[in-house]
Amino acid sequence: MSTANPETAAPRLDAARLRADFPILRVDVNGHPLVYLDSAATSQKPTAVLDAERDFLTHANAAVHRGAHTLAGEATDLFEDARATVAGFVGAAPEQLVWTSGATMGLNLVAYSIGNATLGRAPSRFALQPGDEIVTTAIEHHANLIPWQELAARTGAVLRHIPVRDDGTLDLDAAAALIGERTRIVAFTHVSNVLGIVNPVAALIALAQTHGALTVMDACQSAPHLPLDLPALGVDLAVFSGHKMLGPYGVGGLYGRTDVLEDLPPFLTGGSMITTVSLEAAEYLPPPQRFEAGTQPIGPAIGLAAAVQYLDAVGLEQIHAHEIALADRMGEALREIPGIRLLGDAAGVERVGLWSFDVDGVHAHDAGQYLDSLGIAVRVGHHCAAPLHRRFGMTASVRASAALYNTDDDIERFIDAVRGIRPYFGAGS
Amino acid sequence: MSTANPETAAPRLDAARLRADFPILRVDVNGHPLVYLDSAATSQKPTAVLDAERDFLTHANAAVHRGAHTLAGEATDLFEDARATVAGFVGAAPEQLVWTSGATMGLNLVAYSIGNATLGRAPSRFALQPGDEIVTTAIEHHANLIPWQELAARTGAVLRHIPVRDDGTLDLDAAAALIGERTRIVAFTHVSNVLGIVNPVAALIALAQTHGALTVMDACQSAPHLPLDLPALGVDLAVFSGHKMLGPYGVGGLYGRTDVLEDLPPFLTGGSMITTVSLEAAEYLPPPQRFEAGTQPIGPAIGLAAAVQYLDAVGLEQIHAHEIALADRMGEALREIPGIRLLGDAAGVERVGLWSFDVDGVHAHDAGQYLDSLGIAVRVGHHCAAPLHRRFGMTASVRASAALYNTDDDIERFIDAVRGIRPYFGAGS
Amino acid sequence: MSDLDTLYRELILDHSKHPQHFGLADEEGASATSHQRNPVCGDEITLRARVATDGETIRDVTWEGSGCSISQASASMLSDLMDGVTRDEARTLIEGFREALRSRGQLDLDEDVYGDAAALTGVSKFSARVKCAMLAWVALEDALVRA
Amino acid sequence: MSDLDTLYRELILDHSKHPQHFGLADEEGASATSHQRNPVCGDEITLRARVATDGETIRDVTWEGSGCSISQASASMLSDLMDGVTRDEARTLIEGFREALRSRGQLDLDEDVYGDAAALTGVSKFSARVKCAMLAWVALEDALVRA
Ligand SMILES: Cc1ncc(COP(=O)(O)O)c(C=O)c1O
Ligand SMILES: Cc1ncc(COP(=O)(O)O)c(C=O)c1O
Repeated sequence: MSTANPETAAPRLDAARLRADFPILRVDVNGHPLVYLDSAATSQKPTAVLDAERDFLTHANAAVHRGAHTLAGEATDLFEDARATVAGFVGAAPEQLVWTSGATMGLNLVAYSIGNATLGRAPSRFALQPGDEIVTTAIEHHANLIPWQELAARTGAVLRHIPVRDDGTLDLDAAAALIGERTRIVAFTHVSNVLGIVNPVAALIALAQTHGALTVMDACQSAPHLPLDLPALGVDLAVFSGHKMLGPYGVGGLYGRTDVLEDLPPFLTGGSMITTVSLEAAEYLPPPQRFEAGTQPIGPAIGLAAAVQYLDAVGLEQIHAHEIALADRMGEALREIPGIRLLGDAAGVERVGLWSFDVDGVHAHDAGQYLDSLGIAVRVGHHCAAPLHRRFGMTASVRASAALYNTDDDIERFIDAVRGIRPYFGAGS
Repeated sequence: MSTANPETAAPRLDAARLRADFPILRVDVNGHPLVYLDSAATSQKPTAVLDAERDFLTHANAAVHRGAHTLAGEATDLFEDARATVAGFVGAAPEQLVWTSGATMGLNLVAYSIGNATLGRAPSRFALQPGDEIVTTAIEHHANLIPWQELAARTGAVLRHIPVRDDGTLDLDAAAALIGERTRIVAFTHVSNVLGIVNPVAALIALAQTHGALTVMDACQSAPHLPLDLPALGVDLAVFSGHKMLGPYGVGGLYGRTDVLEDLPPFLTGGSMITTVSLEAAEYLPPPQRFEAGTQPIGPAIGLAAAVQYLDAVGLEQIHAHEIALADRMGEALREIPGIRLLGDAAGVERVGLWSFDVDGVHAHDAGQYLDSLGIAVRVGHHCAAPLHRRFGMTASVRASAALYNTDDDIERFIDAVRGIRPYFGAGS
Repeated sequence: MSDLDTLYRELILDHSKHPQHFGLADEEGASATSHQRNPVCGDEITLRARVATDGETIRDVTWEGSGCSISQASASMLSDLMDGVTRDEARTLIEGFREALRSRGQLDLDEDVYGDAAALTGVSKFSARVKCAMLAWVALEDALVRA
Repeated sequence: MSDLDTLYRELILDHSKHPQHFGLADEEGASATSHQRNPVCGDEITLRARVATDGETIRDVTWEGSGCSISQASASMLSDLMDGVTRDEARTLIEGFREALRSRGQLDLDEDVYGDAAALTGVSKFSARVKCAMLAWVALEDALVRA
């Protein structure tokens, strides 16, 4: 069975060559060369990213947007160039990109900003009324679930969930029934970090737009894996995390349509986001600065720009094709191993290079430990998606997630190792 | 005139030797070796910090607290060791240190958490009633002012300000009159980023404690310059920024007394801060994890630990003594240059190594530009303390701020350059 | 013995497959129950401890729950170990267990003191698994405060 | 000429010491006022533009405010330059000025077109100062929308 996807036509990249750019992939783990299949948790970082940040810190480091001195000017230019580069990576204009510390922060920013609009701090078309509805899905990462629960609790809005079918696909019929006149916000992930399926986000956006609802997309698991053009997609707001897309920790992006960002009140307050301040009150700058209180993650932002340049140089089409090939091979082999149950094994869907699965009779922690003893790094647990696991009758799963630097050989070693799990623990015997 | 200070007895460190650890200090700016006197905006970073982060990223990088694989275990250990190191640097236990993205974030965390307590999301002794009072000071950085303005506006609390005397010292008599039964929060900076004076924080804490008010201290400008023991000081909450204390961008710390952190509800929500999550609601972990939603700035945290180890190895007493000597020399020389007015030139106070000043007849931007043409980096503007500047009848000043790596020679070059400002612009002629 | 085998000793796999004292006893006398959960993986345990009429001696420890072999074996071994010890002894045992497990491979658990549970020594080298092994012990600590 | 001197040309220091069109004219006819502020340093400018009865020709530009020599000189030079030009011409001039200043030293301002204001070319190499030089020009742009 092969995953249906138009992009499979792109030529495959040479992962073995790319690996040379990632020093950590040369380490040995428990006496075996590392097979890193935990990129959905955090990606590894190429030398170009490490160098970009270090070059900045050793040659031009200074606080940005604040000083008149030469270093401050250079730093400001590099920082704003980084914004333009990262914005361009998702098809956006520089002023449509707000720096955040990561996707979790970006989603909280949106939820709290709407909360502030509601609490009358700044009259805005985004203010919620009690009984207004926020719609999310049953497959979200906690970061795209709990902020909405809290917003609903603070404002009296109602939170509803688009259900997921047994095969891991979102139930669009149910979505069409759920999204209606009372819907004010529709928040969904582009790609689930557990199922690896690319969701029908264009359809969700169309549904939301029919009812004038604001759309918020979690692009954490798509940004490093698929070509993205957020303005063309028509989504209102979207977030991603630097550390999952070859970039540093401590930085992420919030994309927003210009008119949407303009009408959202501030969230964090402090320096560099104001026009005037008296002891009694402050007035705020336009976006993106309005949302960037205090010293921004300057070094990490410059590192993230280098990361997306690296991704662009390899080519997102090529990366996607490569990862689909890896996913296809994994899926095919895992289906044949006795006692392995794949999550979200829907036919005919586009996916990224990750699979989560259950090993009959062996707890995920034990399975992961066994793989680790052979140098294979996977993630075990609920992957911050507890409701999704409960929906599929489990509390934890094993997840293998690939990236551009994983080779066919990595996948073969992984598959061989999975074959050994149940025998080691005497399961099914 | 010499600044009164008990610590002046500590032997002076060898700044010329330390400079070798800071690669950026070897760059030339406008044809002159850089004299970096903008450390209050952001400090430069020693090689040890850059190496610590890079070593981590090339040898042990993985998501923490989530994986069972070997790298994830190593990363978690390094990350928690970093927490213990940074907590220890301010005299605290590891579980009293919450990672943040910086001081601005730390102060917003506290203000929003109290807001959430007030809005009934989590019953807490910190809930505010309309008419309750929040007291801050007239000399705060916007980061320790606007979050309280916003909290007051959201909750109906009243914001009051401890005034500053003409010499830059806080008016403690007025503070004693202001802080009373209705006072619920007293927020103040340890050291002003404009005046450089070490505030009488023990007295403020004592006043607040008499009335059972929560104390929140901005330690941004003290953490890299003075020995700190926050539990001994008795403050309830305190914040600092990594990038101002030789560490990376994107990380900071919030210190909290154990009982205080325990009674504060969450602020940001998402992964890794929960015990159980259903589609409808979530339950939260104890501190510090309760306040650490999503992937933390792992690399930057490890870098910050290396930074405080560096500071500790040099010795905070030595650093303080060195910076006092630099400040004394600067103050002495600047007072004698015609047309220079120092801000906060109080006698007999403890201070750090910074001075802000006005140049009669020359705008701060122009003065800063002139200094920059001679390779001297200072900050110009209101330094995110607009109300303070207005209080002293100005909109902008020039600020020179020293750190452990500044030499006597840096200061002499700075002073010589300041002498040239007014002649260049033909001021006073 | 490979590193993996020092973690998954025979004894551990045995206990996890044949858990002792599994199934909660009726609540009678001075008994208290604690529910603990590992937030990362969702593993959970419910443990009940009964204290004898002397108010000091732990009479029986029963539990149920689901989780990895380490957490299951640890609960099983703990229940075996604690039958008949006093509150004070239990506290000391728990403290020593915690210390050894957090020692990152520096401290061993003495077999004479910890019985089968000494086989959990190897866990301390796997910091991600310490929480699994501790789950039942934290539950007992918590229950004893209220029993 | 040192870099500093390319920024602070004589002409700039002259204008900043003897600002032209300083002091707001009375509001009469089709005039509009704009207040702009540089949030970093608190510099501000209030600028008023009056449009002639033809609805197209800018009649006079007056201003007041405080700030660095670049912002003051720029306001002074702008006011000189804009007297008698049409709205369209003004928009084109402002756009060209913005482009040159943001060019990081790549584009020059033509003296034949920009008069004294061409002396501000050097600012484009000092990105932190671009906002200072733009302040009055943004104010005029804003005022013209409403005049
Ligand atoms: C006294 C003071 N408080 C708060 C801040 C804000 O710190 P950050 O911008 O790192 O969040 C600063 C630095 O700008 C400061 O000097
Ligand atoms: C789908 C998804 N959303 C959100 C997040 C949260 O990202 P971060 O932890 O970087 O804030 C993650 C990663 O953990 C994710 O996979």
